[in-house]
Amino acid sequence: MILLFILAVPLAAGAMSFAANKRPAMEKINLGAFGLVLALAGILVVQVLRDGRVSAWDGFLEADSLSALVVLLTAVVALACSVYAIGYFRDERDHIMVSELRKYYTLTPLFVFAMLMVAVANNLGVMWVATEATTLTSVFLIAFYGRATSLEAAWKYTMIGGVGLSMALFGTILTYYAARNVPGADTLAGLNWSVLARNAPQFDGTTMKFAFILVLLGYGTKAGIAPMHTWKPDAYSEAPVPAAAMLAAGVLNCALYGLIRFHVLAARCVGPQFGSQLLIFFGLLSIGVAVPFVLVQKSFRRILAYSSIDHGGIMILGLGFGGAFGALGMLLHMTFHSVTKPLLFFCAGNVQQRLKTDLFHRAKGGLIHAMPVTGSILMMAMLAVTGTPPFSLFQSEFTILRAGVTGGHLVPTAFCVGFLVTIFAGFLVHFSRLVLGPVPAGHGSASNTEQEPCPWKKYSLIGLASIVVILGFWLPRPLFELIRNAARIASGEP
Amino acid sequence: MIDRAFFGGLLAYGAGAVAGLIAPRRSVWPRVLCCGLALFGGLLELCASILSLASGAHAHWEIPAGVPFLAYGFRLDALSSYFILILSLLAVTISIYSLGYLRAFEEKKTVGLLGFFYNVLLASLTAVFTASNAFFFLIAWEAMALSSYCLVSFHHREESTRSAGVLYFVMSHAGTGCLLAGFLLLSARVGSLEFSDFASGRAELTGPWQAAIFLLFFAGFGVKAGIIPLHIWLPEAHPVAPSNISALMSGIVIKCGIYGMARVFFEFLGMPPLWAGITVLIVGVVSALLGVLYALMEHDLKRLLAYHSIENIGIILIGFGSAMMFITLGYHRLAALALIAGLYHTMNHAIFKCLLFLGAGSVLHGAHTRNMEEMGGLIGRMPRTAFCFLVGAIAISGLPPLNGFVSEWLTYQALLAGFGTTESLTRVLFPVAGALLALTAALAATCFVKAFGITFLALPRSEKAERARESDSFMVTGMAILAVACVALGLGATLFLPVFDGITARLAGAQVSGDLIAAGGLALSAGSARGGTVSPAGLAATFVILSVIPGLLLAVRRSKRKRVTGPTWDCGLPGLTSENEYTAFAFSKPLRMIFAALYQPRREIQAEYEVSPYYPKAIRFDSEIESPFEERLYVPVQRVVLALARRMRAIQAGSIHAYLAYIFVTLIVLLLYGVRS
Amino acid sequence: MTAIRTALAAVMQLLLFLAIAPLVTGAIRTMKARLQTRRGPAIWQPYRDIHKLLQKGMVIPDTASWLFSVTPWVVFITAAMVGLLIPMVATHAPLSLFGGVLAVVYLLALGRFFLALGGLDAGTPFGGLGSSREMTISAIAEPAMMLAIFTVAISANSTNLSEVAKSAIGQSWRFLAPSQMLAFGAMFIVLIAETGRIPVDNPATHLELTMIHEAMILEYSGPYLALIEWGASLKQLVLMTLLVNTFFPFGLSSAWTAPGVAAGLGYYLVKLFAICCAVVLVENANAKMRLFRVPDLLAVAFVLGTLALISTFLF
Amino acid sequence: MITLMAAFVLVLQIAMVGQRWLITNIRVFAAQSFLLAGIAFTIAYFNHAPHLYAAAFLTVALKAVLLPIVLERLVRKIDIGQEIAPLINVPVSLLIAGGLTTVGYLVAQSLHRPEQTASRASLGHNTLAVAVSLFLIGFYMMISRRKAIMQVLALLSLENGLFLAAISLTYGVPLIVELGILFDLVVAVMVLEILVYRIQETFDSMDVSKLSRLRG
Repeated sequence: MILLFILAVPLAAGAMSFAANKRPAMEKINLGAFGLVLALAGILVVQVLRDGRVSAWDGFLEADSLSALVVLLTAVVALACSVYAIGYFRDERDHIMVSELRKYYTLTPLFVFAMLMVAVANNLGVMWVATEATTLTSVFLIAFYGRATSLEAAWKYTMIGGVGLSMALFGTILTYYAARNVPGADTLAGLNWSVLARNAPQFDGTTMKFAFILVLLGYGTKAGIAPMHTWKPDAYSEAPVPAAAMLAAGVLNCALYGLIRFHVLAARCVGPQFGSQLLIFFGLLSIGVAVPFVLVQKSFRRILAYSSIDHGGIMILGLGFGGAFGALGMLLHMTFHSVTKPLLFFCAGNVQQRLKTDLFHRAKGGLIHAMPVTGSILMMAMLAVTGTPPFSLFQSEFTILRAGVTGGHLVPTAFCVGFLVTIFAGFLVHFSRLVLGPVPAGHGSASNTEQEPCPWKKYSLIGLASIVVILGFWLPRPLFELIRNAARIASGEP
Repeated sequence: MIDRAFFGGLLAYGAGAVAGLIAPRRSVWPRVLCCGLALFGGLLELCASILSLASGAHAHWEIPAGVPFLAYGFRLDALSSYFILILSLLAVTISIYSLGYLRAFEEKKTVGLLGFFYNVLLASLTAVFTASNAFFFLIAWEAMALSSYCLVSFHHREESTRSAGVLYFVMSHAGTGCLLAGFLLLSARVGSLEFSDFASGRAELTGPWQAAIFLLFFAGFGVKAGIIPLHIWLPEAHPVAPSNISALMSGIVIKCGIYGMARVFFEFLGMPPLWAGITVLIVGVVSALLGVLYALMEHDLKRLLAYHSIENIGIILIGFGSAMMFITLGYHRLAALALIAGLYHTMNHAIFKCLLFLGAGSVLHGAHTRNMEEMGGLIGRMPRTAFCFLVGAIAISGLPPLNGFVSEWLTYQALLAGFGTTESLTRVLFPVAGALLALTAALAATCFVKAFGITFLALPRSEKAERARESDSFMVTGMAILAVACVALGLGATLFLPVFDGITARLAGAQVSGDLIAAGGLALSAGSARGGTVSPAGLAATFVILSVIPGLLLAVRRSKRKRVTGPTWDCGLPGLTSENEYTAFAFSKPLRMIFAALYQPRREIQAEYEVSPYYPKAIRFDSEIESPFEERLYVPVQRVVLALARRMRAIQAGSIHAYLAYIFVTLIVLLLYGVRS
Repeated sequence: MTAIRTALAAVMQLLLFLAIAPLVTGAIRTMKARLQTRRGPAIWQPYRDIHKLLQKGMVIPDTASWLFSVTPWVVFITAAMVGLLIPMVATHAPLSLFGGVLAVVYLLALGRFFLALGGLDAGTPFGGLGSSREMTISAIAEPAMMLAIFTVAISANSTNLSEVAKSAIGQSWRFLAPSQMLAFGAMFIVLIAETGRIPVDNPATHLELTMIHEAMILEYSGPYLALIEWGASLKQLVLMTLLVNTFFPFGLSSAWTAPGVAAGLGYYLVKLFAICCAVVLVENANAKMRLFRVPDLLAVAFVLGTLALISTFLF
Repeated sequence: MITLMAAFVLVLQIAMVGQRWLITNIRVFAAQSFLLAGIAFTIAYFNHAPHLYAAAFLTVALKAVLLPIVLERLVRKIDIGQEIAPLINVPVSLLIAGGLTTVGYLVAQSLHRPEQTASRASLGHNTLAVAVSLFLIGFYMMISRRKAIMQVLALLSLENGLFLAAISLTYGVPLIVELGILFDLVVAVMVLEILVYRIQETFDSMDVSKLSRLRG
């Protein structure tokens, strides 16, 4: 029941803001809708914690701890983004007309709906459809500004995404084929994950291997795993900041969610070994690919994209390491990343809106004097996202690396540590140059004060920042319980 | 009791941090509250450490962290308490000093921020020294690095400061990476993150694992300690920080590396291989020698002091290295002696280096320059500062009867005894190390004759120095306490030694303070009274007694003698001016010539003259020495990495066809892989 | 009881040192002059100088600080203290409990430290020049000295000079061992360098470009100068004593008894005379080196020291 | 019978690779989709899988009729040159297509399960090979084609491969999923059409290799 509500609310919101024709109305609708979604997600989490799984329509929609976690994270990200979006677009009042805004405020709820659908759909086919839907709903968010570059980004996003998803579909079909011997396979429930997971051991091994390969590439494309990552920097730097944040923190989770589901099936069918080595390889590759681009990066929007490629890599590395800590570390990482990355995007957005550029060398530095709040939070978020203690991402990375060493994957772990240090160096060099320094010539000591006209941006900033700081020292018990149960599912425990 | 004091101290630091954030800007409150609370916290920590050292009790506390299986654990054993003792001593004095020093910062609104990070740094240092599991240790370690980074880049308006800060933080983070890897290996071997389990599980640590772990930790802690060749950040980062922070960093932050080495090498590593000890010893000698040689070439007072930190870390490592070798060779009492030498020097260096940096700070505060060539004659203008600095200079030069002498003496004794521990040729290592240590000490004395003489003596070389004023009583008090500590730790060495029993018992498996104290506490002995004794107190007493003789000599017919002050002989020139004075640069000239092979000095002289080259109108003289590690090691590596990175950018050239091709190829390859398997 | 004996011994040895020190300086000067077929000053000249200087008033440079006045005290007293740490006429140095050979080295270093500061304090270029050179040379002389000392200390396995002397006496003719000879060579070079003798420094010169020790004390006059001069000769004597009594510990009386001391004193003076002769010969045989040749000489000393060390267990 | 049709489908796909004219390409695609529908009908008939009829019908309606019309309209609206001008010239492309077909057969080989009854096996095996080949060749065409619209077409033919796989291997995934997939497909094409149109008017060209401003 709750699941239906969760899905219905954003749909309705989308419809309403399509009908609405005033900016404040649309803002209110979105804000209210996402607030409601978050509340419902909270309830869902409570129910899941209480009795394991919640399902509707005889198992067509089903939410276990893993889905609940993803739903929760999506809801948080969506709310934060909608809060920020208000401020963001109000500051662009002068060159954005209401019709375009309607496009944004209509597509965003649909986008969120698709993401939630991915999480709660039990049928792998439906999950695929929902994933495709996330692409389709977000294309026009990326092409929002209608610049040549944003069209380019959108095109690449659609093409690469389309190919990736067709691979994912192929994988799904093969999975179905691999499961054909299972009694009752050719009914609708035949593609239900809960059913498949139960019978996975009887699947046809070879087919499952191919299926996993294709799915890995397919959902990996959505998650932006190297070498399928190429659409990310373009999309993230062209989309409006809130949308970009949602792509980085929302879609990533959904794609990885899909990957986890199939990994469990493959692991139960052909043993974890096969999947693990692929995951480790691609995870390491993604982290490694991020390194050079972070080191010599010109734009502080694109560098965020590479950071999320890097984090996607870390997560599937954790999934690949497996063991007691691997999946747990991965999901912890997913949680912490989902609150940290949007914060970074928001700061970058403020800076870009103020300086009218996203290039490091154009921004003369000394940001801390011009915009103290954003500047300091940006520095903090930068440190947090590079996994610097005492911020929470360090805990998850530590867990993942520990899983690697305990699993005997010494070489990958060593490489991972090396890459992470280098990435940190790149980030520190770039952002310290951006934030610190003398007062730039542009704004003297006279205007040496915070100039962020719209308070909403500050709300989202400070709210998320405080969450990040708190998570660094204290993780609420129930949340950890949820994550641990989710990790049990992800690590394939029956 | 102990825990109350301990956590009370931590809370005080925390309160200080908060106060720094919320106290009204541009008022006295941030300064007073931050420094006051830090002072209070320091006092509490001092009590805690003294209590636990006295009782020998091992206190242990756990606080559940964010993720349940990663806990914040504190453990206060002998070693931790010893370092807490050092830390809190410095915290107290520096806080007193800062009360005066930060007054100059008050018109800037950022003094609160400084106070915030200062308190955070103190708290995280406390945590580093007391962390009881790898996870919390890393957290505290990086928090320490982070806060010190923020403090280093406090004057971030200067480009030099920013780059120094970044260099520091990047290298420190790389070090942390090594530590992370090392701890992960340990935990994989032992199956836990608890230090206690590391210590108990050290037996099965052998072969390549042990080697890898040793190297990782040596690199990781070495970066922080500033051993050569991982030192390049140190002379950049320490000078640019506000002086009270420089004092804290050179005094105790780099000691975190030493603490870590003591912890890991002697407690977790089991029986270290002989080459490990040799490595540490050699690195120590090299660091000591090169550190002091580069210090000699510096004319920036704070950079000079920073290089001396490298030197003293080297001396400490000489002690540690030989201790490791002794453990391997099975001489536990000798190991204890060497370990004591190293640890004692750790404390002494913390104290006199802090004293010297505070002195430099008050010179900077008075004369507004760090360049020694612009100073001079300050002894008349800031006599108290000068006196304290002199004490520090004597102590760091290892001259009797101050504390530096005691620890160096112990080091010599350990090295001498080491000669008998093995038959192989490695035995030569010990005396040669001793000889080079002697060279180091002598060069250090030279360097501080320069530092003190040029800075404080003779005529002021600039009107900045002319207008210098003595610092206020807070700053002087801070320095005075440390000066007293230098003397006390020198004269009262025998009273202090028993402190080490708890540590050496755990780390080296022997308690030797009994043997080290001879003649009823009057003298210090090297293991046995035969082996040689020294008594700083006795020497000091003798000095006082003997001063009767010159007293008498000067007393005879004093009435007839007149004592006039006249102008210094100026070679017949019209009056002696500061141009005539010997400069710091000239002072170190002979050594620059002698060690030219090392310095590779480059000089250029441009003379402008009208009639004949023998009567130049103006002469420009430039000279610079090479800094080999930057130019030969780090810069090339960085260049290569960045070049590679730029080449890699071709991957993302913007062509969608290429992007699709990547996926396509991957797909084909994986499909074939699937076919094969 | 023993304390009183020790105190007496200390006083006695101190007086002996104070008494003999100028004599040695004088003797060396005279012998040198004779070798150069000059009449030279009388052997008592140093005493007269000191007495005269003590009578005179003194001029303190107006640029100088209190350090300027402290320096002579420190120089004199450290030298005197060192005298109490090394065996002179008896194997047991009165204050050997207070420090061994390391203490000797570092006390001399303390004196040098202050002397160099005193040289800088006046603010004259010569002072700085002197301090810089003095510190440099002594610094690079240090390792050779240490190696030599270690050689001795290792074979006696003690850094306590009384112990060293005892063990040396125990095994007479030990000084013929190669290690001892090499170490002696090293020590002798160091002695030359430390006491500022030709070829390293020329105590007789006052030519700006070649001065080292003299340059530092250029501004001193009157009683302070007397203290410094006396201190310098004390230091020289002390170093010589160290040399002779560690390497050739003949006739050191095993206890502080009147006959023993008398005999010891006799032996001591003979040995002292020998070493003075050696110094004189060296001074006459060589010309003063350029400053930047000195390191080569000390490098030789260092090599000798190392060889000595290695030969302790190779032979 | 089915194998034969599948073979034809493959031939058509390779023809698309060799084909230079845009409109023709669209028509070839229509034909291919039609054949697929035929296959679907046959399977439905022989194996009594009723819900496949619906799938087949939908295929005809959408892929064989609707999409080609939409695309042709688009081509007419922005009257671009008919020439395709691929990045890689035709002979090489054909060779590559051949290679990809072999890859397809390799994959099908390793999926081949002897223990199943002959008809299903042969059907599964061969048609699967064709399906994989279709997929790969379609993918390859996306890489080798310059024009945005051709990439769309290639994507669609790639989807055809999927459809073939779906029906031949598993007699169609559950109908509702099928519906969802097709629906998605249509939406995708609409979206792409809009994009293509806007690209055309922004860059006044459809050469996507000109879309290369975002680098690094």
